[in-house]
Amino acid sequence: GCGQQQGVEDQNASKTDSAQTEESADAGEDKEDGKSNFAPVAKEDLKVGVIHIGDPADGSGYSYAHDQGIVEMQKELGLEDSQIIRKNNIPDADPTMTEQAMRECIEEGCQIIFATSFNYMDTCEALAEEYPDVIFSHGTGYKSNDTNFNNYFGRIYQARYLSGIVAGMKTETNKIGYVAAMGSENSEVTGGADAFAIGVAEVNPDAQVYVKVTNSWLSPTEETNAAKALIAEGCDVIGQHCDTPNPQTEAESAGVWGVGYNSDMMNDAPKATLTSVVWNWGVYYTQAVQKVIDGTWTSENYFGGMDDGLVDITPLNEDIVAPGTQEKVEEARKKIVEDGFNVFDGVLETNDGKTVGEEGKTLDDATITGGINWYYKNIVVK
Amino acid sequence: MDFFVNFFVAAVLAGTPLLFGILGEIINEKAGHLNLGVEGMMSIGAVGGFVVGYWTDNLVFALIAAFVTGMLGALIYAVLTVTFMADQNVTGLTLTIFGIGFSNFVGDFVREKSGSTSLKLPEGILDSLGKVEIPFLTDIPVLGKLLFNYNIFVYLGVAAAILCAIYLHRTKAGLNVRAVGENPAAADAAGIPVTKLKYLNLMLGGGLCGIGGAYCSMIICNGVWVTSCVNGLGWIAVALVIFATWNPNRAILAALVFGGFSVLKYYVPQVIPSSIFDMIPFLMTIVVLVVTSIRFSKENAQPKSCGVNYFREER
Amino acid sequence: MALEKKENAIELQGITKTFGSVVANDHINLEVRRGEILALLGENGSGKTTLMNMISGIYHPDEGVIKVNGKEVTINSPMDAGKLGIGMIHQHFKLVDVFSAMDNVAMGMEGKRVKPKELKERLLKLTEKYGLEVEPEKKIYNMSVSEKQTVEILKVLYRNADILILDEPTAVLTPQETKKLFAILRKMREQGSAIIIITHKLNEVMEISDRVTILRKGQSIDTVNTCETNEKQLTELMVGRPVTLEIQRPKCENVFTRLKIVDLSVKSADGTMAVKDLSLEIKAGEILGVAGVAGSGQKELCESIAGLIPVDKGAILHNKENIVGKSPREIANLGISLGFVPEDRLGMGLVASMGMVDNILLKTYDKNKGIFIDRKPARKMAEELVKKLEVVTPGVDTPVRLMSGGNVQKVLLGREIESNPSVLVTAYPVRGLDINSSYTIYDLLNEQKKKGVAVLFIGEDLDVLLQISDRIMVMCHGEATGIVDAKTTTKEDLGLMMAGKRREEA
Amino acid sequence: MENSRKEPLIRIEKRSERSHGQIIRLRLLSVLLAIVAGGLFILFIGYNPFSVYGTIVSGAFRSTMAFQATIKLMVPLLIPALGVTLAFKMRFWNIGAEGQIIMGAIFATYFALFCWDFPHWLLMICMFLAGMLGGALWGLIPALFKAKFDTNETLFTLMLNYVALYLISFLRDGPWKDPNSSGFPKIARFGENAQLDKIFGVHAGWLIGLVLVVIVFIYLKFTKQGYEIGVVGESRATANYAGMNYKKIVLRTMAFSGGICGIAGMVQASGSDLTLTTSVAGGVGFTAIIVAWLAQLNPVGILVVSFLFAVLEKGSTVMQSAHGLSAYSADVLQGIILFFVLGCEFFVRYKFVTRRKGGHA
Ligand SMILES: Nc1ncnc2c1ncn2[C@@H]1O[C@H](COP(=O)(O)OP(=O)(O)OP(=O)(O)O)[C@@H](O)[C@H]1O
Ligand SMILES: Nc1ncnc2c1ncn2[C@@H]1O[C@H](COP(=O)(O)OP(=O)(O)OP(=O)(O)O)[C@@H](O)[C@H]1O
Ligand SMILES: [Mg+2]
Ligand SMILES: [Mg+2]
Repeated sequence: GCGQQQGVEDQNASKTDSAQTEESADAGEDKEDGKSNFAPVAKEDLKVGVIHIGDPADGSGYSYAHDQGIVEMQKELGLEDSQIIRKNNIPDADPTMTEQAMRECIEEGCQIIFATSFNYMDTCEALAEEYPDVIFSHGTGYKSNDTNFNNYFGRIYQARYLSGIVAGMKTETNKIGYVAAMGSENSEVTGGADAFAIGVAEVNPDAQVYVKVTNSWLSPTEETNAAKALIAEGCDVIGQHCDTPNPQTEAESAGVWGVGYNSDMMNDAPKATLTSVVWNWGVYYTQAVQKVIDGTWTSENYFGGMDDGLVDITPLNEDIVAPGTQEKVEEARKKIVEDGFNVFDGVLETNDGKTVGEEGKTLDDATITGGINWYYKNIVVK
Repeated sequence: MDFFVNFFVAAVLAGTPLLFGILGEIINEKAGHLNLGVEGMMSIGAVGGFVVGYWTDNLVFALIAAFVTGMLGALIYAVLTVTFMADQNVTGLTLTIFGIGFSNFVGDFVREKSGSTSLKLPEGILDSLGKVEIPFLTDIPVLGKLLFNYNIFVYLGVAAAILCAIYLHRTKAGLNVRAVGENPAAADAAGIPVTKLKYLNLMLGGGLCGIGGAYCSMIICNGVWVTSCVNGLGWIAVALVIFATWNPNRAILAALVFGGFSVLKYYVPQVIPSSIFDMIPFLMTIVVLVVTSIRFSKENAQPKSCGVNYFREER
Repeated sequence: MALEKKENAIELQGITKTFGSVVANDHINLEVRRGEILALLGENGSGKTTLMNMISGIYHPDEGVIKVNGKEVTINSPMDAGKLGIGMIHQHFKLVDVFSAMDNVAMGMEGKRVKPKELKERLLKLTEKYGLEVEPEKKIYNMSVSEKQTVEILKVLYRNADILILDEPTAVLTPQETKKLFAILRKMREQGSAIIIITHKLNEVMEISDRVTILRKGQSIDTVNTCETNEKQLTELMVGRPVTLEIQRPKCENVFTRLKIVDLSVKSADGTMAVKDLSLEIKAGEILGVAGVAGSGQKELCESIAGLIPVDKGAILHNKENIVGKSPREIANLGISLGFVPEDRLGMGLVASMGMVDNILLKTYDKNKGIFIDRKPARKMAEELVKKLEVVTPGVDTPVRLMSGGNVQKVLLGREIESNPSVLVTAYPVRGLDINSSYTIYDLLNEQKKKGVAVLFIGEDLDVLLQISDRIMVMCHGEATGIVDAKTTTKEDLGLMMAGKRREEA
Repeated sequence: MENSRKEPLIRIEKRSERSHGQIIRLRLLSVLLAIVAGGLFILFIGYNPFSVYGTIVSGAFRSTMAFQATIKLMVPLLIPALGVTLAFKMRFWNIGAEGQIIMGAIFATYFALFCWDFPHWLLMICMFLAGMLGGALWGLIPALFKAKFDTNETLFTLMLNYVALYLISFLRDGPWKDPNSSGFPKIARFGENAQLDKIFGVHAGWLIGLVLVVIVFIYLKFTKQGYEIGVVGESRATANYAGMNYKKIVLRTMAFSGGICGIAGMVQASGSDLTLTTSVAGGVGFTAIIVAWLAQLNPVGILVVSFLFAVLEKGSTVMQSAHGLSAYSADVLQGIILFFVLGCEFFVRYKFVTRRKGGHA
């Protein structure tokens, strides 16, 4: 189950305000009463470990986005460079390397370790048991324990929904491509595609979203090939949920448009990228590390959204977005942040003629993070 | 029809980096060296071509640089295996480790120096990387799009394959190289400068691999530097040499078939699991390998001295 | 031979070459004139090949001067040698198997590429001129040994080499083929070429050469005119002491049939019938010689007796036990002790990269029980062999690859003899060996005969066969054209039978 | 005319056999030279070689935990290197260790996933034998074709690596997918019962490796089968001549070679990864070949070389966080060091001769 954190104060406030956050009610299990097991740590003595799946220096990608968050946290809290222990290029499919990297962080005295990729999860769980004094904060997974192991993730689908609106407005062929790293059984990817498609449908009921699956989080060749195939099929906007900017650059070289992911891909494809779906991990990292300093860290899970500023889309590429896009986006943003719209609200039709959800309700977080294996009605998978 | 054209075009594009790799390895093997360092040489060429393209904004310079850096990678291999007579398999494996590391290292370094978060080739060179339209030919319906609407690398690749075939089978130098690969002692006794030819051909092969690498960094990644952009294509090229039965002309076919396989899943509905699908080309390669060994064709087989270093005073 | 013989094509002065601690050539002087054939004679390991390899650019001398056509030169590679008009035919063919004869000739040629059609014409013209037989487009892997030899000669002729070196060219040729080769050499001599030929066969030296240079232990001992010398003198010069050139033929005692071969038919590797309906008895205490043109089925006969290749039809009875269809291991397990010295010593009989000890183990390692190998007895035997047969080797663990051919043969034969065989099959046991080593081998074989071993001796030199054998079987195209008594047969008779004329048993 | 041709400035000559001591000294020197060359590289990219090398060494040895990690890195190099050694002794160029490791891991994982309720020791034995079987099967396939059709084994085994790799993805995405992973394609982590026991804080793989060193050493040196491998490797005809069954020996040896690699896969999955993933081999199959070769196919040498490799690898990861040197520079450093060691091997058998002063020009 996923703990959910709501109504957290503005991130700047959390710096001074060490008040405990409220626990959300709908999360499956109840955590302890919220008292921290950890003593405060003097800021100078703090060491933070970060496990990256790739190389943050590798522009624009997933690790880059996470590392930007770490850098932001470091700046906000005024930590020295030497207080951040980075372990780069740790493949998350390799538990041995993962474990070694984490142990090295522990060896170097880290009080908290951020493990940024899904498959680090089981190793985190095991090491959390072995080292009760070290905090393991794991991104994008679903496991946690009562003491020193939590999970953090975000409602990226909210931002994808916005980006869908941008794409739906732009398309001329009414065919929108989407390069997906994983197949339908992967809830994170599929939910994201659905949110994107819902956004598209919102502004352009005639448009369809074509999904191609690469079966790899990061593969330059596969992502290019998938984008190429989509463009060949007539798609003129290419969205993506994968780690290289290749779908965007492919769109640019084919003279079509796209929606980037992870960080602002305008750097890579300025003539094609309409906007990018991005993570601002600094929001979470800053408050988590602050709590470690204050001695208030608890193992509650974090599931931030657009209201926190954890997820967002980058400012629109004014030169190329369709006229009126900005207004539509602002409208939708307001709907999410202020009116409590949660994208997967009410009854949703799937592309195989079934429906999910109930009128007047929204999908619960457990389903969103782990249970979406259907495609929205305007999605075409070939 | 449209579908077929699109698929064919994608297959050609996916096959092109492989084509260079296969050609490079064929030339290497024809000179008697089973070089497992193709992945490394391609990686070195990828970064060499990219960085020079980035600095000079000139495709010709970038191509030359890719060729030259690929050649330099091969030179390391040549010095070790030809002059120092180190084991070919081990040297090739080491070259791969080194080449990938070197490529990523330099890419990082240049990016850091550039001060931006990502490295993108400048406009000028990007334009020249686009499709090259050939007057009249490109305008032929269907055929034009099928055959004459590619980036410069594709034409270069096909030309390179044909030139390699002519070189190996129609020229004096080619005859000598093949002699070296089959039986260096006989070649030596016939007055062929074995060492010189080995160096030259290993480096020529390395240069071709380098161009293949540049394809990865410049075309596949559309001019944005992506770490480890060769990503295993070099290894596949080594395998496809079998498929091409050591014949540069057939390398075109091998690259096309394999390129087609690697993109097919994006063009047809997936009925079998993608992992099984990805496995098929390797199974096919095994079948080709076995069939050629059963047919016992002496000509379409690996050159005999492959893997064995030559020293004149050895018995 | 009307040309003036004064001009030296090659002159070597004080050539020295060492390999580590071994002095292979020690200040050797040698000269070859235009229009003459010089034979180079010496025991195994006396430095002949090394010296020739320096002329042809394979090795580089440590010291000394090489003059070609009177001018001092440095030869760094076979290419340099080629440019100087030097061509060498190496003992082991230097040909590319998958190439045609044409391509083998064309490879490495200087100058512009010759179109295949024109090349073919040129080659055919050349073959006509010298009376050679070769199909320019035939692949080497489809060629017989003598065809390959012809291609080697063609290579040299095509390059207009006027200084020709041949290293043991006749070792693998039949007498007829040798005759043809000599005819070509004479023709070249007439045209003013200088030729150096290495051979261990003294009759050939006498037949073909004008002068003979003798090497001993890396030094040039003497040069004599062929017409002023004889085989005995040459041998003495070579060995350094007087030797008798007589082969003993001890009397046979207690002769009885040990191996009986009935209607044996065997296919060769390429599927043709190599041995046809051959019947034969090999008796204990005698040496049965086998004569025949190379490739008449001798190899297959030996290998089928040894259990190495499948038999098509017929039986091989060892004391009434049929060993057809049994593997070497099974034959040995029957208690039959079969010694086999194959033609290809390093390719079949021995493991080139292993030392004497491990090679001695080759056929017996499986005898003792358990999974472990016991090297102690083998080591002892190796040391004994070194003493008994005067094997020259740095140590019993030195790879046999590094030994000279004669010593390799001693190791092989020694091992087979030490296994106390009841039948000993030897294929060309003295091929490539110098006179001295050859006689050692003959003595060893006679010793076996005296011990009651049935010896099958496949030979090529008819004189030797007539001297050492008790009976001789002649083979032609896989059939036995006759089995004759060696004491009452002549070389001419054998020659006729080798050509296919049948003769009833003596 | 050709008199102007000069002797080359430098040429290669064979040298007389070197003594054992000389060879060892030469190898040490080559390592030293390699370290110096690597140091120049470090200097070139703007770091202090001494402190970087210091970090590498301390990174591998600085604490019990670090040392344990080093040993953990050594195991998957050591065991497959022993495996390929058997094949290499037979001149069977098995570069399929990668695939054989994977198959070993797959077979062992079957028991971990579906027979997890066996008693622990029984389960361990089953997994061990299954791992061996998986690797052996993967080694047997190319051996079969080699023995029957003389199919090139270098390329065959290379292909099988890919097939094995995709087999894992197939199992991961389908039949063996962790039902509790909310759709993420992964195979479940092994239960406690299916995990290899630890000895001195490191999974028992190191002990298995050490035992294998002894076994392989004795096997090659003192057994009949080890002797047969050498003969078969030299020449098929000789093996037949000696009454050996060529096919049987090739198949048997490759079964052992693959089997040992398979053990490495089992050890890696159940001792280190604690699950089955596509990176269970992760390139060690290739590195192991380098290790085996640098150790001259000597099992004891393999132990030493794989340990040094592990030190370098473990140390490099620390170098990254301590000096901010990218992981890639560690690869470059490793490449440079290997190049030098490979090059220096030359001097064991050959020497360079420079043109003599009085050389005739
Ligand atoms: N490549 C080499 N490496 C080391 N030693 C060698 C080499 N070649 C020759 N030798 C040494 O030189 C000596 C002469 O060898 P060489 O081959 O010239 O003899 P040879 O006269 O040709 O003998 P044969 O009559 O048997 O052909 C040998 O005893 C050997 O020790
Ligand atoms: N490459 C080499 N390495 C080491 N020793 C060699 C080499 N080549 C030749 N020799 C040495 O040269 C000597 C003679 O060699 P060579 O091949 O001429 O012998 P051989 O008696 O002529 O054999 P064969 O009669 O079969 O030709 C041997 O003692 C051998 O040790
Ligand atoms: Mg000789
Ligand atoms: Mg000889």
